This record gives sequence, structure tokens and C-alpha cells, in this order.
Amino acid sequence: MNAEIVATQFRFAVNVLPKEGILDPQGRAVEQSLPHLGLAGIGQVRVGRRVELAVDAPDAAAARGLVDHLARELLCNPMIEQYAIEALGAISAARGEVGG
Amino acid sequence: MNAEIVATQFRFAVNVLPKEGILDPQGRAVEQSLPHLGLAGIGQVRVGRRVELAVDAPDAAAARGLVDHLARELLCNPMIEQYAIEALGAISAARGEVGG
Amino acid sequence: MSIRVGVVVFPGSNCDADTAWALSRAGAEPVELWHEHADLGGVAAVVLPGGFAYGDYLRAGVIARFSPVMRAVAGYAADGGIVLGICNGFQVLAEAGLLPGALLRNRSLRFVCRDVAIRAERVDTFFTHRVAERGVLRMPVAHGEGCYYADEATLDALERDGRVLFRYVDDDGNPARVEDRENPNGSLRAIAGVMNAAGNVAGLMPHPERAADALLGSDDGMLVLRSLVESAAARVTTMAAGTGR
Amino acid sequence: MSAGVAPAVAGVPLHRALGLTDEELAAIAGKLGRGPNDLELAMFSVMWSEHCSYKSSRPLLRTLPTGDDDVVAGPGENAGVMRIGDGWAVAFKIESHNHPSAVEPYQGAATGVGGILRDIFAMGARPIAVLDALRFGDPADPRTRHLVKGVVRGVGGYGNCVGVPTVGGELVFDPSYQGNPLVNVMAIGLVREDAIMRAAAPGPGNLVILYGSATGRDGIGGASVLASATFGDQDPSKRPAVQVGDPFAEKLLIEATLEILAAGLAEGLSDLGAAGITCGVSETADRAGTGIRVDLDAIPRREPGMAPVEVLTSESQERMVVIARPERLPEIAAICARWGIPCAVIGRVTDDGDIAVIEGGLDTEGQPNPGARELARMPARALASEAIEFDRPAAPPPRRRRAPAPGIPETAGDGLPERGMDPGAVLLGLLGSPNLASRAWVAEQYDRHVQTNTVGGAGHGAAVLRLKGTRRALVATTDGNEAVSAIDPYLGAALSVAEAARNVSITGARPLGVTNCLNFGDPTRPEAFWQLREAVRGLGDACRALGLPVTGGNVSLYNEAPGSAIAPTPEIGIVGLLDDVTLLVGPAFTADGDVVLLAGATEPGLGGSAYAALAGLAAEDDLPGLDLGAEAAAQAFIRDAIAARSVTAAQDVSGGGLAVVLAEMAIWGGRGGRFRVAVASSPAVALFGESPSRIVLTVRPADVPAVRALASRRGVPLAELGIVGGPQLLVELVGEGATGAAEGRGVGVADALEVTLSDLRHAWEQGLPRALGEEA
Ligand SMILES: Nc1ncnc2c1ncn2[C@@H]1O[C@H](COP(=O)(O)OP(=O)(O)O)[C@@H](O)[C@H]1O
Ligand SMILES: [Mg+2]
Repeated sequence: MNAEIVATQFRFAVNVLPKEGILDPQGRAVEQSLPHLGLAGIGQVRVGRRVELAVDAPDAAAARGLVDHLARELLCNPMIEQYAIEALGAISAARGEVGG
Repeated sequence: MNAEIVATQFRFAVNVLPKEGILDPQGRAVEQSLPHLGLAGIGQVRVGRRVELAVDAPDAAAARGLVDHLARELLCNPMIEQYAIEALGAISAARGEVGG
Repeated sequence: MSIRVGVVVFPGSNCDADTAWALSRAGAEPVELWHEHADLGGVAAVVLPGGFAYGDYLRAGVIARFSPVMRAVAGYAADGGIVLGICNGFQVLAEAGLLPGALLRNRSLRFVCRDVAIRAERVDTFFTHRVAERGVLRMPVAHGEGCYYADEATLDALERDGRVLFRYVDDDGNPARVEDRENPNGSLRAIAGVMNAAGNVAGLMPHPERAADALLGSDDGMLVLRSLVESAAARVTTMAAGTGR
Repeated sequence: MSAGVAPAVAGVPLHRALGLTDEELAAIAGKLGRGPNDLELAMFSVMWSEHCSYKSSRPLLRTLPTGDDDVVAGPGENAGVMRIGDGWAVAFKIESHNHPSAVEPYQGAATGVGGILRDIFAMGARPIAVLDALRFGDPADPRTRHLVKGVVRGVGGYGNCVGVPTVGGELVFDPSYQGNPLVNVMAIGLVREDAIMRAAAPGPGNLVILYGSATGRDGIGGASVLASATFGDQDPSKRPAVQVGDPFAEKLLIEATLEILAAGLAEGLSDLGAAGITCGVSETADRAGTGIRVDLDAIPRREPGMAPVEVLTSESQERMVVIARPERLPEIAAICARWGIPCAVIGRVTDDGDIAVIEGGLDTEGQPNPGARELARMPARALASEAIEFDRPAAPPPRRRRAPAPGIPETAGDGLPERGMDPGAVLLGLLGSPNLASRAWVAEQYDRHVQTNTVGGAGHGAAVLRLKGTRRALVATTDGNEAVSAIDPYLGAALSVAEAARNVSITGARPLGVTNCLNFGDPTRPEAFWQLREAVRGLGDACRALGLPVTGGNVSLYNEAPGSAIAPTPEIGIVGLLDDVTLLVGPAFTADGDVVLLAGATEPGLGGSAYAALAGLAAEDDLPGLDLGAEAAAQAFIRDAIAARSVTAAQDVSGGGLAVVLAEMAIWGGRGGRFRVAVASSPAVALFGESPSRIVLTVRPADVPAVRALASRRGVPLAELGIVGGPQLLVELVGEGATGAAEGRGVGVADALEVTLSDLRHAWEQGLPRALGEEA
């Protein structure tokens, strides 16, 4: 019970999608194949990337800061894409023997 | 007030990620680039796809059924990928003049 | 005096040797610039070759942008150094913000390898002064993400400032429309190559180094590479004069 | 003990669940002098799989000719290697990735490219080219389209990234491949003759160093279960984890490997393919007559909790093993680090001849740590070269006739007019058919220029690669004739060799050697084994007649979907050498006024032809013959004529016959021609027959006498067909067979074939995208 929480692992997803108005040939290709699949009623398809990752950080704000940095610098090209960060949960690791 | 709801547009995202245990070269490449970015503490990177779309359907269950069909048949390659469907909300369209 | 031209090698570059070979045919002494070194070794110009730097995972060119050598290239460019990006090298320069616009996936969603015709829109640049002899050049493209994109305002500005360097053209020499076969990737305004505002950094999707020997089908690319080497030589001479050496 | 082998399905003994027969289990026990434990059994099962042991085919392969002064490395090595002068040698090999591509077309094809490239650089050669020979079912079928697109994207996705040009190959559609596509990939590399590496582990005390990607649960059991079990089996336990390729990792692996070799740091080198580390260590030890003590704990893993058997049989891609003296380790580690590649010492070479697997670690001397456990010990020989062999029963199948196309009367005749067919329409039909139309849709998805050696356009005959710094060029092709092989595998294999060699000879190059991929059905079926045996006999006879050594290859058996086997497909790869690249002759008409000649005699027989398929002819018993002497003479003649600089274009007569050849030469040259073709037996045979050993060539008028003299010296018949020029292809039929009763329309009257160049080009260019539903 003396354990001290030293780091928590936070899990995130970064969703990167083509910006509004940017050509999305993959989305169009999905739409064009809908009739072949016998699917009606589906539209506005946009295809992007989803990156899931884990961050070791002292707190949630610090963790999100790192992810935001990564998203801005690497995962997303702001000229053509936009991103959103999604928190997926956290696992704490504690110092001290757990269960002896 | 006499408007009858005839169809609702449901928005979904399909998140497609490499299956557990399947090599993810993209995720590995991102991890290897982290030191260049000066980022520490990030790991377990998996890179997948995110597909956002809209479905016109009478109800949420029917809409999700269509999306599930699309995900299974087209968006996800079950040999190497797994998917999850995420509901993003709904917009109802009503018959009858709204605000005349 | 031999003109030393640097060829950047990222892990995954695969046109580095071809580019060095073609540059030496154009009269230069090629020098390998390893991605982990932030030192360009005093070269007279830098070429970023084609390939799949860092696997081109995520987006072509994006991971390469963070390598130490790119810090050096950015500084070199800011000082007026001559930099040319070919194919993947163009993608890297665009991702690094050294050139305007972005290179999206080809509209066909397929990799495309074929000969294209490109017209030099400027024949008074470091990269094209030799091209005046020919006008339209034939050379191969080979890429999956080469669809040039910028917003309308940027495109207008590029045109106005004369920064569109090459365009894909049809048999009659007219810019190929987005849906034409002659526009291999669906680039906006048929743009195949652009320059920065200062005119010392350029990128193009077609491969001049693959058109450096008539035996292989065309040597039109030599006009681009010779332009670059001669410009580099001239710059070395000017700088030597400027520093009084 | 539990080695992590999945418990046998209720009631089925483990060895059978692993694909071993009772007889094989007994043989294993005989070799060990005791019963194997579970881990040993699993290692034997992968090594004794058809894929690794060649247990059904080895006795047949021994009959192939392999000797030649220029062969530096032959069958048994990772790739064949032949001398090409100035101290250089060429490494080449073809391999299949059929089943993985059927399961997951993109990754299956991609890893197929990766695997064959590793065989090339494992020899110390830098890979310089890839060719892909692909076969699928009905192009109109949605599943076929999915496979075609995935496979083509996969070949390109890997080859383009790794920086090796894909310069040739084949794309064939035939109903027999509906449930079981074929993906064969050939790779070619260049190596200094004195720098060739062998896959051997000499020198007890040497380190076994694994470098490249970490080991995951990829393709576990792939070797034994995937490759040996009949495909289509629904048992999920036989569904292996799909292997995912990482061409970026492969590119780094190539560069690191070539650097290690250039620095002289390696005593031996091997790729890790089927059966993974088990195969890598047992084959290298066996070849050197040594043993290897494997340090199981030292093998870097991608996932936690992997069982020993998973680690040892994983087929994770992009890994290599180098055998090195201990003092070389720091330099090797430095090279790997420079390329960002993990490496680890995973064992020691020993002198006991055994593969031993140790859990608990080895000390710095390579001895097991105190308390370490030995999980397995087997003679390397027993796993590798002394694997079991079978002499399978063989029986010819009852001849089957193909159903004629609907609405077409099944008659024995093959005269066009009776069928109401206009020869021009037939020609357009053939040119636009999925098997004969332009391959640009495929070729343009492949980088064919990288390395700046590729001469000439895509899809115009054999691939030509100049050798920088020399006057020489290599010429390469793949060919397979499944249509004839389906009826007569001996003839089909021989024709495939003849055609591949001819494709090389018509450029002016001399064919050097043969690599082959034998794609057949279940060898335990006597009919399938008979087909294999006949094909190997045809392969051997043709190679002997043409003076070509077989330097290596690959055997892919069990190519059967439930209820149907593929047409037997012996796929041939040939590499040739052109001593002076300025002699190179292409297949396109080059100048108006050139005289067009046909070398070789046109023989009757429409069986197995594209025309027969189009016309719905049932012509099984009407195969054209192959005279290997005439074939050799025709090829020698064309090489002579090209060496004399008398030839302006040359193309061999194959799919679609003479009319299609003339049309192709016209399309590629952008100029038509006027021809008169003598009809001996029937117009269909003259225009569309595919009898072998024929070459169309063009020469300047002044050179005709000299070329005639060269032909007569070789005893090759030479006929003048016409003249190049004009906006159309005009072919008049003359001679006995063109007139009279067969035509039913009066003596001396025959339908002339007259089609404009633009119609020809349109049909040829649109055929494939249209067939695949990919029109722009
Ligand atoms: N059809 C064949 N003709 C000649 N040699 C063959 C044939 N099939 C396989 N071989 C030879 O048998 C050896 C083992 O082949 P394989 O298991 O495919 O090698 P690897 O595992 O290195 O790819 C190779 O040297 C190969 O060239
Ligand atoms: Mg091998």
C-alpha cells in the first residue's frame, strides 16, 4: 500500500482524415464499389488513417501533449489533413512490490 | 409538428487496424522515427485506416448492419486486420415543411 | 575543377546510385550525403534522389523530413544553396516545407511507371537553362504519390511568380488535364515540378536521371542535370570571388 | 515434454496432425535411433515437407542436365549462378508463392518477391531485376479480379520500394486456375565470380548471427501445413498466420548484407524462408558437415510468449543468417547498426553434426550455461539432405476434351470460312483477348527503370538489361505453356523451354541457362505425378537439345482447389547474354520498305492455340509437333543474322500465330505492312497456328541475299512474307490451301485480312483493362 505511482501508460488514437474539400480518391473508390456490394444508402465516405499508441507519462495532460506534438509534426499534414485525438484509457504502474 | 420522420442519417467510423501479432511495418517505422522528433515515452504504435461515412437508414440497427457488411466485405481484410465500428451520431430528416 | 554535388541517402532511397551515375555523366563529382550527418561537406549543390525514404510509410517523405541531414539541407537552402528533389526527393522537400504544396496519392490509386512529356515553363533557372534547346522533354515517372496539390490561392501565386517549373503536356504540347492519360497522377494544373520563391530549390516528379542515356530511351534528363551542374559551378565561382579567394 | 506444439486434434496422433505419415515417423525414429520428442517432430515436419525436402520431385530433378563450364553454382544452391565474362556472374532463380497469394494476394505476392530476392543476395549478388509469371482464372469473375489486382499491387508494392525493377513476366488466364492462382517470381542478380557466397556453416566455433526483422508468429506451420495440404481445406488450424512483407526492411537487409560480404566478414550466409530458422541452420550445417547449437533465448522476438516451436519454424520475413568468426562480430554489428537492423548471435557452429536447441543460454565460449536444457538434438543431415524421398506411382490421365464454346458447332475442320469468321475479326478478337492483349495495365504498376539498366519498352518481348561499364547486356524471359501442358505435359514443358530460349535468341543474345518452377497438383495422385514426371522429361530433353543447363528452380505441388487441379504448369525462366548491346534487335517494325521474312516451317495443328480457345475448337489430338533440331537451327540462324547486323526487327511466332505477330510488330513500330502468306493446310493454321520454331524478321532489301545464305547454311526454311509500310495490315492468302473446296467460294479466292493500324492498336490496348473491368 506504500506503492508510489511513478508513471502511467496512457493509450490514445489519432484519427487523421483528408480535410474538407481535398480530393479523396480512396473515399470515392469505396463509394463506387458500393453498388457491386449491393449496398444502398451509404455516402460521404472519407478514408483516412488511424494511429493507436501508448504513452508513458506522469499525467494525462503531459501524455496528450506528446501525442499532439506527434500528430502535428508527423501524423498529419495540415495542408491536406486534419486530426483528432481520442483517449483510449490508462494503466498505472506502481513502484514497490505488488503482491509480494 | 406533423412532420413524420422518414429517414435518419447516421454517421459512423470504421477503424481498421492490423491484427494482434501481425507485423505492422508502418507502426515500426513511426516508432523508429520518434528519436528524430525528440519524443520519448511513446510506443506500441499501430497504424491502420479510419473510414468515416454516412448512412441513410430507418433506424440505427439497420444502419450499423450496412456498415458492418461494408467493413467485412471491403474495408477490412480479415486475414491481417480487425475492425471496430464507432457511431458518430445521427441527423433526422423529417417530411413536411419545417419552419414553413 | 570538379563540381561536387551531394546526393542524399536516406534509408530506403533507391535512386541514389542512379542519380550519382547520371550526375557524373553531367560532369559533376557525386558525393554521398548520409542521412544521419548534419554536414553537407561543402558541396556545390544537393540532390535528393528518388526511392522510398524510411519506407515512405505514413506519407511519402514525411519521416525523412526529421533526419539530421534535412536540418542541414534547410540551412543550406536558406543560404541560397541549390537543391533539387527528384520524385521521392520532391516529396521530402514538400513535407519539409521547402517547397509549396503536397503530393497526394495518384488519382488512379495505382503506382504509375511510364514515359511522360513535360514542358519547362521557365528556361532561365538553375535547373532548366539548358532546356531551352528542346522545350518538351521525355522522361519516365515512377511513383504512387505524385498528384500535385495546393489550394487555389497558392496555385495562382505560383503561376503569377513563375514558380511552376514543369508541366505534363499532351502530344500537342498543351498542359494535360487532370483526367488525361498524359497527366500520370492527376496533378492540379498539370504541375510536374515547382520552385521555391528564391528559385534555388526545385522538385519534380519525373526522373531526369533515368533519361540520361539514349540507349535507355531518352537523354532529355541530361539537360536538367547539366543545368544544375553548370549552375552549381557558377555559384562556386561567384562565391569564391565574393569571399576574395 | 511440451514444446508448445498444439495438442493433436482428438484421436489424431501428433505426427499426422503435423502432416507426417506413419512411414515418415518410422523413418525419423530410424534416423534418431529413438522416437522424436514433440519439438523434434515439428522440426522434422517442416523440413520433410514437400516444400523443403522435395521428397516427391527430387528423384525426377536428378535427371535434369546441370553441367556446363559456365555454371558456377547449380541446383542445390539458393540460386543458380553462371559466368558472363570479365569476372562477373549472373545469379537467377524462379520461385512460387501460389498458396499465400491465394489466401492474401497483396501480401502473398509481396512476400514472394521478397523471398526470391533473398535467394539472390544470399549468393552475394546484387538483385538487378524481377520477372513475375502470373496465372489466374476467369478475368470476368470478381474473385479473380480481386486476386489479379492484389497480386499486381503486391509485386509492385514490394519491388518498387526495394528498388529492383520488375522488367517482365506473364499474365495468363485459364479456367483451371480459378481456385488456385499461380504467382511465380524470378529474380536476377549480379555478382563478382570470386565473391559468390555459399549457404554453409563451416568452422566449428564460428558464430551464427541472425540479423534483420524480429521473429514473430508469421506463417507458423506454413512449410508443413500450408504448402503440403491441399489448398481449400477449411480446417482453421491449417490456416497459418499470414506473412506481411516489409520491403523497406528488405532494402536495408540487401545493403547491409552486401556490405558485410564486401568487407569479407562472412564464412557462410543463408536466407530464412520456408521453415525459418530450422531450415537455415540445418541446411547450412549439413552443407558444411558441421552442427549448430542454437541459443533459443537469444533469438529476438516480436511478441511475448512464443513457444520454442514457434520461434524455430516461424517464417517471419526479411531475416538472414550469417556465419562468422567470433572476432568479426563487432564489425558485423556495426554494419547492421548503421543500417538500423537488429542482429544477435543465436548459436555456434559445432563439430558433432547435430542441430541442438538449447534453452537457458550459451556462455561466451558457446557452451550451454549451467542449468540450461537441451530441447532437441537431431543430425543436420537427417533434417536436410537425407530427408525421405518417395517414388510415387504415376499414371496418365484419361484424355479429356474441352467443352466447345456455346453456339459453335463442334467439327473437326478448322477452316475459317466454314465458321463464318472473317479473319480480320478473328485477329482483332485475338489481339484484344485477355491472354494476348497489351500488358501495359500491369507493367505500368511496376517500376521497370530503377537502377537505370532497362533497355526498351515494357511488354515487347524479352527484358534487356545493359551491364554498366561493359558492352554487354543480359536478356531474360519467363515462359510457360499451360495449354499444351494440359494435354501433353512432355510437349508443353519442351515447348516452354523452346519458346523461352527463342525469346532470348531473337534479341541476338545467347541463352545461358534455365531456371524452372514446376507448378503441379497433388503428387500422391498418380495422374498428377505422371504429369510432373512427363514435364521434367520434356524439360530435360529440350534443355539437352538446346545445350542449356538447368541451374535451379522450385517445385510447387498440391496446386488444387477442391475438385480441380490446375493445368500442369512448368514455368521456364531463361537468362541470356548479349556480348555487344549495340547488336540488340527489337520486335518492332523499324523502317518502311524493310522486307519481312518468316524463318522456320509452319506445321499443322491448332491444339492448345489461342485460336482454338477463341473458336471453341476441340483440338486435343491436334497438337503441333516440336522438332528440337529445327528449333536449335532457327535460333542459331537468327543469332547469326543479328550478329551480321542484317536484322532490323525480330519476333517469334507464339500465342495467336503469325497474324498476331505481324500485328504486334506493326503496332509497336507504328507502321503497317503488306503480306502474302502461303496456305498449305488451312487458312487458320497459316494465320493463327502456333507451331513452334518460327521467327518473323525484317531486313533491309539489300541484305536479303545474305540473310538467305545464313538460313540455308543452318538448314532453316525462309519465306518472304512482304514489305513494311502503310497505315494498315494487309494479308493475302495464296496457295493451294487457300483455294477450292475448303473455302467453298471458288478457286483462287480467299479472304484477305485487312485491318487498320489504329483498329489493331485499339483492340490490343483496351483488351486487358476491359477484361478486368478497369476501363478508364
Ligand atoms: N525444378 C527444379 N529444377 C532444378 N532445381 C530445382 C528445382 N526445384 C528446386 N531446385 C533446387 O533445389 C534447391 C532447393 O530449392 P528451394 O527449397 O526452393 O530453395 P530455397 O529454400 O533456398 O528457396 C535449390 O537449389 C533449387 O534450385
Ligand atoms: Mg534460399
